[in-house]
Amino acid sequence: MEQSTNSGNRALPSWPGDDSHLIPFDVYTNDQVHSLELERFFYNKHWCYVGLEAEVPNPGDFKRTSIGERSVIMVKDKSGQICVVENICAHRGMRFCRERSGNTTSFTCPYHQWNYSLQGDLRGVPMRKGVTSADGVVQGGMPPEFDVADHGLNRLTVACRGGVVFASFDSSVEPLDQFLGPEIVPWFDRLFNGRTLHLLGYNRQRIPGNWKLMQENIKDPYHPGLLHTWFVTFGLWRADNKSMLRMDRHGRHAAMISTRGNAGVGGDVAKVQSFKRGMELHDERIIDIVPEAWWGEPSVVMTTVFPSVIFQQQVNSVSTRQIIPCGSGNFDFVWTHFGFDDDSEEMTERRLRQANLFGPAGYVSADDGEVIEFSQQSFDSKPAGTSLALLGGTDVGDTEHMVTETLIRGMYRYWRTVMDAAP
Amino acid sequence: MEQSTNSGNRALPSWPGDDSHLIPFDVYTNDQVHSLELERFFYNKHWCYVGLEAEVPNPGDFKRTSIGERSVIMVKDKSGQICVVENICAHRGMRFCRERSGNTTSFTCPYHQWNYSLQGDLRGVPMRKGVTSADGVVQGGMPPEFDVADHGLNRLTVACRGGVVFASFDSSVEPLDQFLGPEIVPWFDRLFNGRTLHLLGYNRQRIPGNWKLMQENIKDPYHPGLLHTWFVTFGLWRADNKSMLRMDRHGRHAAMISTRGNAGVGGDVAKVQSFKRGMELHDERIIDIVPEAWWGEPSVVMTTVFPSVIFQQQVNSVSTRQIIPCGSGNFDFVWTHFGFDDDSEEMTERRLRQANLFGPAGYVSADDGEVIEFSQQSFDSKPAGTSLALLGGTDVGDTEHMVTETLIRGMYRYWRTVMDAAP
Amino acid sequence: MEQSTNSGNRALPSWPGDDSHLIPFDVYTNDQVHSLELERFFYNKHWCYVGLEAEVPNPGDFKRTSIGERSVIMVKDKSGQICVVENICAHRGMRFCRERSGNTTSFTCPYHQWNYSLQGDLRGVPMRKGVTSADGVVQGGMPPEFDVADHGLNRLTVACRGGVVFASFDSSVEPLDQFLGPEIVPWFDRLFNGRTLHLLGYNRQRIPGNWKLMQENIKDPYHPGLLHTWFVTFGLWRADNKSMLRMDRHGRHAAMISTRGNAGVGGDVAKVQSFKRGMELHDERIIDIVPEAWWGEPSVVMTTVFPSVIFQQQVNSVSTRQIIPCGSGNFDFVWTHFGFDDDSEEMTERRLRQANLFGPAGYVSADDGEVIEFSQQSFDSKPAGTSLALLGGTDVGDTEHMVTETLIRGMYRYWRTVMDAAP
Amino acid sequence: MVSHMTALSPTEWFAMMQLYAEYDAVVDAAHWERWVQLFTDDCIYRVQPRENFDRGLPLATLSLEGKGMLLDRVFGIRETLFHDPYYQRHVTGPPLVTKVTAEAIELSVNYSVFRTKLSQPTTVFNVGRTIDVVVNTANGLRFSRREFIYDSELIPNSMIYPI
Amino acid sequence: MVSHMTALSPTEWFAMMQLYAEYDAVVDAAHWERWVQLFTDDCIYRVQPRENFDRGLPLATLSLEGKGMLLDRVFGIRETLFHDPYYQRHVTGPPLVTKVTAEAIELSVNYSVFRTKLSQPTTVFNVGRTIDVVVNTANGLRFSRREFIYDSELIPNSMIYPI
Amino acid sequence: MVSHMTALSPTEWFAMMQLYAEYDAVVDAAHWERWVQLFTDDCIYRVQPRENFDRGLPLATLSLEGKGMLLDRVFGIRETLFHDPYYQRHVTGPPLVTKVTAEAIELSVNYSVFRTKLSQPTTVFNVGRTIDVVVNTANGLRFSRREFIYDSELIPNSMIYPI
Ligand code: FES
Ligand code: FES
Ligand code: FES
Ligand SMILES: [Fe+3]
Ligand SMILES: [Fe+3]
Ligand SMILES: [Fe+3]
Repeated sequence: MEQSTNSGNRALPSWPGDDSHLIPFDVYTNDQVHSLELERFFYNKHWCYVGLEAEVPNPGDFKRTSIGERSVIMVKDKSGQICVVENICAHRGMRFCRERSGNTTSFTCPYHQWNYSLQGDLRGVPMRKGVTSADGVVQGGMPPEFDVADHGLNRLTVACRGGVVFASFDSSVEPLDQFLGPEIVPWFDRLFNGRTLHLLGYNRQRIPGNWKLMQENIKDPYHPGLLHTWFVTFGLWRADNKSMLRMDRHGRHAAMISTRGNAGVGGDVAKVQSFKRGMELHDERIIDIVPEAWWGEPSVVMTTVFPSVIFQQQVNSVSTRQIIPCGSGNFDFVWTHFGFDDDSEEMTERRLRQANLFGPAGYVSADDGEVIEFSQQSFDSKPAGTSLALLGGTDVGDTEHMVTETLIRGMYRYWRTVMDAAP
Repeated sequence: MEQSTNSGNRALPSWPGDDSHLIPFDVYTNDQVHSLELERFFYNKHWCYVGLEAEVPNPGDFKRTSIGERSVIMVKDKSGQICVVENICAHRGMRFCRERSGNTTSFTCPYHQWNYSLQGDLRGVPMRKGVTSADGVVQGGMPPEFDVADHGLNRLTVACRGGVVFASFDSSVEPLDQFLGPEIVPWFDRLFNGRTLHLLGYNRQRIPGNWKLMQENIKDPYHPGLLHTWFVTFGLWRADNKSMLRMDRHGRHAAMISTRGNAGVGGDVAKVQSFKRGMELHDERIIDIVPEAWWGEPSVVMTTVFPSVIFQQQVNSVSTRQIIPCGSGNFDFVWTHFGFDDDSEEMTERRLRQANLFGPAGYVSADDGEVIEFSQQSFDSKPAGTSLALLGGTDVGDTEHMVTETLIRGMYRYWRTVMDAAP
Repeated sequence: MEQSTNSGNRALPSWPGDDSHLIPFDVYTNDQVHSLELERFFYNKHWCYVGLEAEVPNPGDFKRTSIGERSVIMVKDKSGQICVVENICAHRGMRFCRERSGNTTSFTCPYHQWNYSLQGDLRGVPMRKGVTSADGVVQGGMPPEFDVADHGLNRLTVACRGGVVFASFDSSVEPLDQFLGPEIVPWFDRLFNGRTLHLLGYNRQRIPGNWKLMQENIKDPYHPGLLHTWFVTFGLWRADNKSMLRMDRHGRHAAMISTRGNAGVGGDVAKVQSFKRGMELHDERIIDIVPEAWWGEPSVVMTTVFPSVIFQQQVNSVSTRQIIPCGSGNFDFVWTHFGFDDDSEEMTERRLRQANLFGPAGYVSADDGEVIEFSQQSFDSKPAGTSLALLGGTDVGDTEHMVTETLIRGMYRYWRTVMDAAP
Repeated sequence: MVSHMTALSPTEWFAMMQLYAEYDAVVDAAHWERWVQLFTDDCIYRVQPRENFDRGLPLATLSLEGKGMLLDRVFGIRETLFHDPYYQRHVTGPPLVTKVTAEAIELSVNYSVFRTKLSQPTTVFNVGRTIDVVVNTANGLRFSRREFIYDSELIPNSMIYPI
Repeated sequence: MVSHMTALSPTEWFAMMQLYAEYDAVVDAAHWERWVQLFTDDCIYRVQPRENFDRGLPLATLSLEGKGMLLDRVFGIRETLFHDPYYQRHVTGPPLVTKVTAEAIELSVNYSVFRTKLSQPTTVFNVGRTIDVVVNTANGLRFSRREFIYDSELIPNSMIYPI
Repeated sequence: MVSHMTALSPTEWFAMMQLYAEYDAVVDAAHWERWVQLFTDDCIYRVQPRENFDRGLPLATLSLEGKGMLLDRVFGIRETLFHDPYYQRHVTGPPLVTKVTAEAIELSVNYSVFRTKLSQPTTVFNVGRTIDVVVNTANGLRFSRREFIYDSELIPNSMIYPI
C-alpha cells in the first residue's frame, strides 16, 4: 500500500497516496466526515437543486423539499418571483410547514401563530404588545427592543435557469453559471432550453448507501453495459457507441454524452453484446424511441451536478434526480419526470412508457440502487478497506470514450481539496 | 449573535449570553448532554414520580415503571409500606421483573432463582453452600465471605404525599416538601388533599422529541389559545382569563393557574376569540363542566414538577403525566387518569368524557405531541440553531398573566446552573 | 467497591480488582470495546466457525456466512478443497454474492462483471485493455502496470477437522489443534469423529444482547437446573449428575460434560428437584432418549469455542450454534442441526423430535435468549453497574461439579489479557 | 358439512363483508362524512388500550357516544386539531361471528393499521381486535357499536384520525 | 337482511375470493408464468404512488399494458435485472365490490406486502389499495385491470418483483 | 359466472371462514385449551422456516405430532418456559382452497403476526403461509394439519406461543 497522507482535519480518513484512485471506505461511513460534507458541500459554496418552476406555476404555490438534511420551502410570491426559505420558525424553531405542496398567501407556524410573508418576513406575532387586563394594565408581550425585522425566516439565495430552481444557504456563493462552469452549461441548456416544462410525476426511494455513491454511479460509464444487461440484451447499449465525458474545471460536475453508432465491433464489445444476444421484447413499445430535434447528435446525456442532483436525458425519458442525504448510510432519491408543453399526446405516452426503464422499479435503474446498497454493506463491515477506481489510469480529464473511471477520480480529487481545506 | 459563554463541562453547548432566553438547539440533541442530564436531574438530587398509592392498594401489589432510563419496581410490602427497588438482579444483572403490575410475596430472578424480599433484601441463593457429592464432599457454592447483606437489590428513597409516590436513587436528596418548595406545595396539596384516589386507566405515547420539550410545553401559557384552537372555537379559552404563574425558587417547578373570567375583551383576545367564532358542538356532554368544591377559585391548574411529571387538573379531568426519557430524541409519556373515591357515577362518567380532550388522541393534547416532534426535527437538522423564549422579556419571575415565556426561561436558568456545576 | 485497575487502552472499561469475578456492564455496551473485540477476537489470532463440509458436498457448492461482522463465502473448489474468501469485490468493494448458498463455477461481481476463480483469483476484467475505436485507436482500459495477481479476493486461512470448517483472516494464526488445545480437542473429536454429517436444517434468531452473553450462558452450569425448569419438571436434570468442567489453558474455550447419575440427593438438589415434581408429559416421544455408542459415559457435552461457536450434544440432539455479532447490542444465533449418515430413520426422527427442546422456540433454549435480552437491558440502563460471577470463588480452574461460575471468570480473565495488550 | 352454530346466510355474509370492506376504504380515504354514515344514531365508537380493557379500567383513548360526537370529531380533526398529514391503511382479517339475533349481529375482527407520513417509510401504527355490533337499517347494515381494543399501547406520538 | 346493491352470488363471491387468494399465493411464490395467466391479454397492470394518483399526475412506478409487457417484466427480473433475492408476502383484506355489470366486476382491496431479505428481519414493504376489474373468461375469472395505488411512496430501495 | 374447480358450498365457506377467524382470535387471546380443541387428535402442527421447506430439510422450529404434544406445549409455556409477556396479533388473508375431497379440504392462507411487548412499539413478528388440512368432525371443522412456513427466518429472539 502506498504511503498515506494525513489530512488537515483530524476526523478525516487518510488517503493512500496523493491522487484519488484509491478511495478509503471510511469516506462512506464516518459520521464526522458526513457532518463536514453537509457543511462544505450542501450548506456552503454550492448551489443545490430544489425543484422545477413547473411545480409552482401560480403565485402562492409552494413545494417542500430538503437541501442536505435541512428542510426548505420553495414558493412563488405574488410578484411571480421564486423564494426559498428554511422551514424553521424564528420563534421556538418548529418545522412548521407539513404539507409536501400547496398554495398559500402566507406562512403561519401553528404553535403560536407567528405569521410570515412568502418572502419569509415576520408579519404577525400574537400578543406581541401583551394583553390589557380588566384594570387597563398592559401585561406581558414582547419587549420594546424586539424588532420583527430581526426575526424572519432564514431566506436562501435563489437562481433559476431554464425552469430549474437552485438555492443556497450561502449568500456569497458564486453565480450559478460559474458554478456549473462553461463545460457543463451547454449540456444543461440543451435540456432546459427555455421551454415550459410539463410535470409528469414523482418516484421516491430510500437507498441504504452513502449519497456520494449515487454521484459515482452516474459518473461511471464502465457499468451500464455490464450491470444493465437489459440494455445489452435488447441492443440499446454498445460499448463502441460514440461517446464523450466532460467535466467542469474542478472535476465536481460531469456530463456523460453518448450517441448510438454503427462502428465496427471490437472484441470486447462483441463479448458484451453477445450477452443474451438476439432476445426480443414481446412488446417493443417500451423502446419505441423517436429522436427529438433539440437532442442534436447525442441520444443520451447524463449530467451530474455536485452534490445534489442528476439531470437525465435517456432518449425520450427526461427527469431530474434529487439526492437528499439522510445520515452517512442512507439517502433519499427523488425522481421528477417531466415533458415539454409542446409534446404531442403520443410523445407524452412515449415518455411515460420509457419511464419503466427508470426509477425504483426500472429495468436499468433498480439495480443501481441495489449495487449501492451492497457496496455500503462492505464499507460498513471493513473500516480499513479501499475502493479502486483505476480504469483509464490515475489521472483526471475529459475523454472521447467510456472506458474510464476518470469522473470518479475527478470527484474525489475535488472532495479532497474541499475537505482538507482549513476550517 | 451575542457573545457566548463557555460552559464548565466540555460536552455542553455554549449559550449565547448569560441568561436563558436563547436556547441552543444542541441541548435537545446532544447525547453527552443527555447522559449528564440523566445523572444530574433523574438520578441525583431530585425526586421522580413513580406512581399512585391507588395502583398498589394491597400488600404484595407492585407496579413496574422507570426513573429516567432505569427500571424500577414500586411495591407495597406486608406492613403496608411502599418500597421502590431497582429492577436489576444483584447476581448477573438481569432486569428480572417483566410484568407491568401484579401481586407477589417476594421477587425471584428467573435466571438462577436468587430470591429477594419486597424490600429488596437477598433471601435465597440456590446452592449457596454448594452440593454434596456422593462421597460426601461439598462442591462449589459461594465463598464463605459472601454475605447476602451486601447483595440486595438497589433500594431507593421513597416519599409519599397525598397518595402520590416519589422516589430517588439519591439517599441524600432533600425532603420532598423542600424539593417542591413552599410555592408549589399548596397547588400539589390542592389536588392531592388526602382523598383516596380512584384509578380510571392509562394512556401511553412515545413522542419523538427531547423530554424537556414536554416540560416547556406545559410551562408555556402562550400556546394554548393559539395552538389549541379547539379551546377557542368552543369558548373554553380566553386570553384574559384571570391567571397566575408560580414557580419554586429554583425556577424548576411551576404552576399555571387560571380561572374563567368575564373581563372586557382586549384587541388581541378578540383576535384569538374570533377564530372560528360561534361554532357549536353537536354533543355538549364532552364539555359538561361541573365545578368541584376543592377547586377553590381556579378551574385549571397545571403543575410541572421537574424533571419527571406533570399534574393535570383541567376542569373535571385530573391525571398525572409521567415523562420517561428514551435517548435524547424520544420520551414516553404515560397518562394516569383518576378520580376520587367519593365521585358519583355521573362525575366518573364526566371525567371519562372530558378525557377525550387529553392523551394521544385528545382535542387539546394530541397537537402538543405533534409540535414537539416537529420542533425536534428542526433541532436535529441545524446544530447551530437557537430557540427564542423572549415573551415577557428576558427575566424570570411569577406573573399574574399568561403572556410570557418566563417559566421556560426559569427552567433553563436552573438547567444551566445544575449542568455547569463542576462534576 | 474494590480499587479499579486502569486498562492499557483508553477506550476500555476499568475493572474493579485484578481478577474477573466482577464484570463491568460497560464491556457489553461500549462500541469502542466492540470494535476492538472484533479486531482481536474475530479478525486476528482466532479461528472462527464457518460451517460444515456437509453443507458444500459437491465442487462449486458454496455457502455465505459471516465471521464477526464481515461477510465470507465458503466454497468447495474443483479439486474438492474448501476455500473461504471475503465477500468484497476487489474493484469498488461491492458485497457481490447475494445468495445464501448455491453452486457455481466462478464468482462474478455484477457491478462491472469482474470475475474470480473459486479460490478468489481475479480472472476477468471487462475492457481491461480498453476498446478499439472505429479508427483503430485503443481507448481506456486498465493501465499496463495493473496486475490481476494483486487484485484477487481476500482469501482466508482454512482448517477442516471432522467435517467442521474454520477460517481466519489472520494467516499467522496458530494451528487449529493448538488453538483448541489438548483439553478441548478430545471433546471436539468425540462429536466430530470423522463420520459424514447429515444436514437436518437451520434455525436463526437475532438476540438483542451482546454476543459474549451467549458464550457466558453456555459456560454457566449454574443456570440449567434453575432457569430451565422444564428439565427439572420432567426429571432430565439433577444437580448431582456426575459432571466435569474443562477449559483450555487460556480459559477461553470450555466443555461442560455431564452424565445422568443416581447419587444421593443433597438438600439443594432436592429443592430444585421438588420443583413441580411428578409432572408427566402427555407424549413422551420428545424425550425418548437412546444412548449412542460414541457418547462414551457422558450424555451431554456442551463445547464453547471462543469466540464464534458452540457445539451441542444434548443426548440425541446435535447441532452447531454460530455466533454472529451485530453491533455491541445484538447478535445472530444460527443453529445447524445435523445427524450422521449411518443414522436409522428412527434416529433421524428422534433427533428431529428432540430438536423441539432447542432453538428459538425450544423448551430449554428459548429462555436463554430471553434472559440475555433482559440482561442487556440492565447493562444499557446503568453504565456503572457490575455483574457478579462469584460462585465457586474467584479463581479459575477445572472442576468435577457444576456449582461454579469458573468458566465465566476464565473467559473474562482471557478477555482482559487480550484486550489490555498494547495495540 | 354441518353449518356453524351462528351462521349467516350467504347474502348476509356478503353484505357483512362489504360493510367491513367499505369501513376500511372509507377511513383510509378520509371520507369522514361517509364514516359517520356507517354508524347508527346512538352508536358507540371506542378506541381503548388492551391493558385498560383487560384490567377493567374504563378509560379509553377515544370514546364517542352517538353520531353527534362522531361529527364533532370530524370537525375537530378538520378544523381545529393541528397535525402532520398522514395516510392510514387498514388490513383486516375475517370477522368472527359470535352471536346472531333477530335484531343484531355481534362480531369481532383482527385488524392492522399502517401509517405512512409524507415521504417517510410505512410503519405499523396500531393492531388489535374489534368488538362490533351490526344492525340492519333502512340504509343497510350499520355499526351500532365499534370498539377497537388495541395491542399497540405505546402510541407512536398521536392518533388523529379515527381508525 | 337486505342484500347489497352490488351483490355477487355466493358462487361468484367464492370464485372471486379464490382469484384474490391465488393472486397473492402466486406472486409470493414467484410463479411468474401463473401470475401472467391471471390477467387478460389486453390487461393493464400498474403500480403508482398515491401522490401521483391523487394529484392527477400520470407517472407510475411500473406501468404494463398487455400480456406482452407482463412477459417482458418476467424475463427482465429473471434474466437481466440484478437484485438481492427476497421473499414477499401479501396479506389482503376483503374486496369492496363497487360495480357489477354483465361484462365485468369492479372491486378494490386494501393490501399489505411484507419483504424479507435472506437472514434479515421482515419489514413492511408496501401498503395501499388496488383498483381492479375482473372479467369472466373461458379459464375462469381474470384481471383485465389491476392498479396498485400505494401509500408507501418512499420505496425501500427498489421494487423488483410485481406486487 | 362459472364456479371454481374446487368449490365449497356457501355454508362450507362460511364455516371455514369462522374456523380461521376463531383460530386467530384464540391464539391472540392465549386461550390455549381452545387452541388445542381446534385440532384433531392425530393432528400435525409445525412451524418451519421457508428455507428448510424449500431445500427439503426436515428441521422445524416447532414440530408437534398429536394433541398430546400440543397439550405439553401449553403446559410448557404456562409452567416452565420463562419468557417476556407479549401480545400477538394475527391478520390473515383469504384461504386458497387447493383440494376438496369427501374426507378433507386442503387450503393455504397468507398470514402476518404482529408482536407487542408491554409498553413497547408493535413490530412485525412473523409472516408466511400455511399448509392446512381441515376435516369435518362431530364438533365441527377441525385442523388435522396446520403448517406455518415462515418467511421471517430471523426470529426476533424467541417464539414462545404457538402462532
Ligand atoms: S414555534 Fe413557531 S410560533 Fe412559536
Ligand atoms: S442473574 Fe439473577 S439470579 Fe442470576
Ligand atoms: S465493484 Fe465489483 S466489478 Fe466493479
Ligand atoms: Fe446505472
Ligand atoms: Fe398544549
Ligand atoms: Fe441454558
